[in-house]
Amino acid sequence: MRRQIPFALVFIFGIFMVFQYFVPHETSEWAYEFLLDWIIVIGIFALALGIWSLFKVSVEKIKLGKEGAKYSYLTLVGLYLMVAFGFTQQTGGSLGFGYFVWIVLCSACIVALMRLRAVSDSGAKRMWGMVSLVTLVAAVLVAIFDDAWAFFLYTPEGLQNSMFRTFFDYVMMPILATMFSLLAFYIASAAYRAFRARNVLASLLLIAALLVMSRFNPFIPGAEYVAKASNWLMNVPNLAAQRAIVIGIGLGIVATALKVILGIERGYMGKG
Amino acid sequence: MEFTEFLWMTFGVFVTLCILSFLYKDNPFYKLAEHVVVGVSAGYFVIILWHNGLVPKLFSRLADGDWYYGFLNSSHVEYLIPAILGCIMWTRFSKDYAWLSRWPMAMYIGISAGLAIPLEMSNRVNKQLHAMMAEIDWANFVGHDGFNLLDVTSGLSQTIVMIGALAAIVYFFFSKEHKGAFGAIATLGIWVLMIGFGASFGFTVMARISLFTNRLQDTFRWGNVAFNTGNANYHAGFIVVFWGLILFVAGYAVYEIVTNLKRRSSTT
Amino acid sequence: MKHKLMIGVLFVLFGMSSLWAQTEPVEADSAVVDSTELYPAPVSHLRATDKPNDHGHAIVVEWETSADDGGGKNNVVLYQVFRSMSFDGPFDSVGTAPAGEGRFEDIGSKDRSSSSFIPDDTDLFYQIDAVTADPAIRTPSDILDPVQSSGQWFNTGRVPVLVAVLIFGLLTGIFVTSAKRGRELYVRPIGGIEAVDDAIGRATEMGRPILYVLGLGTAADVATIASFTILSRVAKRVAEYQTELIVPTYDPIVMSVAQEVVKSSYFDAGRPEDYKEECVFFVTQSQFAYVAAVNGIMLREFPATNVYMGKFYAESLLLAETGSLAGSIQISGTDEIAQIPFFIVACDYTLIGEELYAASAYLGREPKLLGSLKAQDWAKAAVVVLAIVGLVAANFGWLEFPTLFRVID
Amino acid sequence: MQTFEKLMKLDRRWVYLLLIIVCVWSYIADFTVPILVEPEVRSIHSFIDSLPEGDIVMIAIDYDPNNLAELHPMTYAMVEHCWRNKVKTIFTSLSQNGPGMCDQALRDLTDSMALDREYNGVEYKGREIVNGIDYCFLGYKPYFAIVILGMGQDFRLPFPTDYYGTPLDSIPMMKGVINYGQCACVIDISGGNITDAWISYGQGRFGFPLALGLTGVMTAQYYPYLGSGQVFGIMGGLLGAAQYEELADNPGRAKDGMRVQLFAHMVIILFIVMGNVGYFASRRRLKQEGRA
Repeated sequence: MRRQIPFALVFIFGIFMVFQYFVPHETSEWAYEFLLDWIIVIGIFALALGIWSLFKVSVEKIKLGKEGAKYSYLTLVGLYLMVAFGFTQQTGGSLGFGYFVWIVLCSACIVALMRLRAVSDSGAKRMWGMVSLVTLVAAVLVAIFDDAWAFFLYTPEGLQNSMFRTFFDYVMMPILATMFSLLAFYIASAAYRAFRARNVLASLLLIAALLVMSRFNPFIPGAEYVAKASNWLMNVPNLAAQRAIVIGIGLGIVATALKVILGIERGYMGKG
Repeated sequence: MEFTEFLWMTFGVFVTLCILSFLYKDNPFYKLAEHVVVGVSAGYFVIILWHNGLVPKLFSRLADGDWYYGFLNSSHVEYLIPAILGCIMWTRFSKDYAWLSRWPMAMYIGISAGLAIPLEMSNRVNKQLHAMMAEIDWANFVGHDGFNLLDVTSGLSQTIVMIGALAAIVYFFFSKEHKGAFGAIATLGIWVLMIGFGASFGFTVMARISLFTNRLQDTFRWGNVAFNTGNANYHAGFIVVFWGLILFVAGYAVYEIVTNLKRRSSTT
Repeated sequence: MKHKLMIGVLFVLFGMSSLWAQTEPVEADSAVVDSTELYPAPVSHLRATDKPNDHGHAIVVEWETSADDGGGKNNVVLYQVFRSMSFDGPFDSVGTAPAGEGRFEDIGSKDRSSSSFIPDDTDLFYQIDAVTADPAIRTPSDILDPVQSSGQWFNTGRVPVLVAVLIFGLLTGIFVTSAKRGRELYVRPIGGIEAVDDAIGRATEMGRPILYVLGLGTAADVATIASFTILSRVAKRVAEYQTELIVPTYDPIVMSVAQEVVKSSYFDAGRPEDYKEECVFFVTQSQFAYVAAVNGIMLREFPATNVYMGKFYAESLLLAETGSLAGSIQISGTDEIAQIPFFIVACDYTLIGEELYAASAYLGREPKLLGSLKAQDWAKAAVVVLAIVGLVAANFGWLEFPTLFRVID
Repeated sequence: MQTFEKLMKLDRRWVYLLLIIVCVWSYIADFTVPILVEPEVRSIHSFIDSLPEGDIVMIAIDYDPNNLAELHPMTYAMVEHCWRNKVKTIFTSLSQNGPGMCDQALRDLTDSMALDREYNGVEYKGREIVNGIDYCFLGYKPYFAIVILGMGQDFRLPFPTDYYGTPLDSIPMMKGVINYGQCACVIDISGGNITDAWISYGQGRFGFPLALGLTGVMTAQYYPYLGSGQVFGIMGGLLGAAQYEELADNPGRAKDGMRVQLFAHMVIILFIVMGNVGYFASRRRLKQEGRA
């Protein structure tokens, strides 16, 4: 029974959504929007599970003394900082000393909590328990008595918090943009490693790529025709390939979704 | 530019170098940047999803009512359902009731699978099929201005697109052996696919190189700030921080190389 | 959201009024001109109907353009459409159409509190002005008979989709039942899928883990759902071989489902005690931070095999190159067309597009799943045949045939 | 023979190192690379080059800051080319953030026009560019399709005053300039769907010569209009901008960017060729050994 109910739910909701597509009436549209909101809300609620998993895995790493385990503290403190900034904003005066103390106390509390779960002997457990409790109480007291800033849970004031923006602009963005820019190098090394004329298929891949890559290279003889030819490759064989793949994928998606709704494929719920 | 802002900017350049050092090998600096960004970005998305997702989709819809003895007097009472389903997801924290969390997950998957069927059939199959039933430009079959094989819009090119696409579809047949005439068409299909992939790869290189150029730009801008004594807010600290970072990075590089050489000489 | 809409509407209205407010009448040099000569002819054959295939709250107004639009005095610049709830007005401007066009869709909001709300099942009156370069010089049309908007219960523009879905569902049903009855089905070998078993064996021999990446899709993407089914097969083998499995995820729902999948697979393999929940974990919802973490895992845990199945974007090459640096065997599959070339170049085996969706049937080898592959093939055959027939029809002037397949949104 | 195998199995870090060096060097170094010019860009350049002094070109700046990197260089090169040839320009902006882009370009360009320069071997004396005599900036109005149609009747209809609030009738260069009829051509530089409106409502209805400047990804889908003669030239992305800079002998940001691109691409091609040379050489050796 426990195993059957989920499949029944998949069937009911799936069939409903299929036929909803063909009904433009307001009622059907309302149901559509409502169900999409479900998905969003369930997804956000599940975020708590994700954060808990992140915490547990970090603690596990520390417990096992894995390589680079110490860095896990940074992850959790970074997470806390961003959330704290995103929910607070200064209300008067400046974000001064009290805010700073509160941030440090809370960070210390998180580190202590991680230690608490990672250590195994009872003496150390007691000690870290005490540390986390003391820092927590102190942080709460600071939060209550410092009126230079306040929490904003239901209004997005926190998004304007200067520290939130600074962390976004100078910590998150440079790292993410650089991570993205590593592609400039990886595309080069992948091309070097894999573009070998081993067989017909590999040669076709190689020649097409080389031709397109030299489309604006003035040092190549017949450069004008190379440019024209690469333009042709992009607009003719590439278009044909895309069209075929799109149709195939479309049928694949419909088939998979159909199998899921009809209960033919149950691997996604672990009945493979 | 304020000194604190310059410090933050320097930190940005520092983490840029941290990530780039991954090209050489995994190292403590990369680990530092990696762990920081995982935490910070996770926190960032918690905030974004809260303020832009949960608040408008749920809280503000329920906020127009009050609770009377367990009865919510709101114009959107039905939004309690997703909230309850979301809470059911949290049964995963417990071992005994975790099975309950399969219900919202099943609804999630049912809704998305049901949504996909007609939508993908329409967008990927029906519309592409209709696009393939186009009239071929017979008047300009071999090119618009005389014979030109590389003319993208000539009738010949349109025909090649058509034949290539059909051959590539044939390649994807699963339940028929690729033999004989069928096999020949399938081979043509995989050739078209490979040429298309090669062209697409070659075309992307440019965009990827400019990603790196953009990072260079940011880094050089930072260097310019440090040396620009003409700047009204110029601070002597700028140059100290600049050389500090350069020395720090250079020092680590030398240390790495020396230990590497030592290790190599000890193993041989 | 409501506010945004309101602001948008206000903005549009404001923009429109400013467009015309600044247009002061051009002073004619010759002092006395008979102004009646300047006025354009009104539009004719005005008709309004409920917009078909919609949720209501919308009217289509059509007319024949003024005689002075593209001919005659040729001074019409645009048509302004007015709507009122009663014959006597007041009439509100609801939009404009450029000269040369004889059709306007008055699409209102379904939100009662919005300023652009159009009520259903209520009489609406329309009037069209032919407007010249000088907005003061315009000729209104007669007021049109009342028209009502309403919502429909079936979208006729989507009939081709319905037919396609029903036929495809029928095909699937037929082939699945015939496969269940035990009809043997041939499937051609796909390299990437056959490599999965070897790769798990290799990991066991080397005593190194298997990394399974579900991609950046959410559980709402069918590619991710297909990836779950592949994961269930992989996890079952992994449990049998007693190898370690690492599944870093990008989305918490994907994480929860993947945990269920892996747990049940261990259960099915008869080794529930070996399952550790930590093997499926959440990283972050930021694309490149996720990549940074997964790349770190690759160079620290040295997985013997990396499997990438699902939705991948620009990170595909970052993952695959680092994986090859770590010396792992790599198997990938995605339906993101732009990323397939990178996987082909950097991975040992790649499932191209549709093959990703076929993979679970191949791995499971269950007859009913193979039956659905057969249905997919028949659908593809139909596409090929219809495309050829349609092409011939289009080139020989039988244009009704291609329109049978047109989807009107 | 050993060397060939080394060519094949080079540590990828050498690829990275060489690529970094080449990118940084070509980014810092100040030199120009030859640019291959395609006919669809050359036709735009020669059209403007052939215009007599005092003719008017209309340039539509229809892009937002997110397409600035690709499209700004086109504007700079083309406008400067016009002004050096004493061709007057009318600017419009039909995308919401376009006026900011246009304003910035105008300020930079009037500065650079004040200096003496030599382009294609011809000396151009620096001169002051005067708003209202050399150019006129009409500004932004919403509903681009209707604005394009309106301008076909009279510029004063959608734009009674210019961007700065001066009535069009009191602007010297607009004397006798009623609509597209008095413009030699229209050039639309755009990163979005406004291009379609220029083609169908503008060119289609009023028949003026139209040329397009587009982002790299958009370019392919507009080639059919080149074939059908609806547009007389297309500049695509950074590549197209660099070609115009090359033709106008006015190296700017696009050519700087292309310098990095060209050398980075050449490094990658070099490594691919190296790998294949190594591969074939070692395969031949294996075959020979097998025979022996």
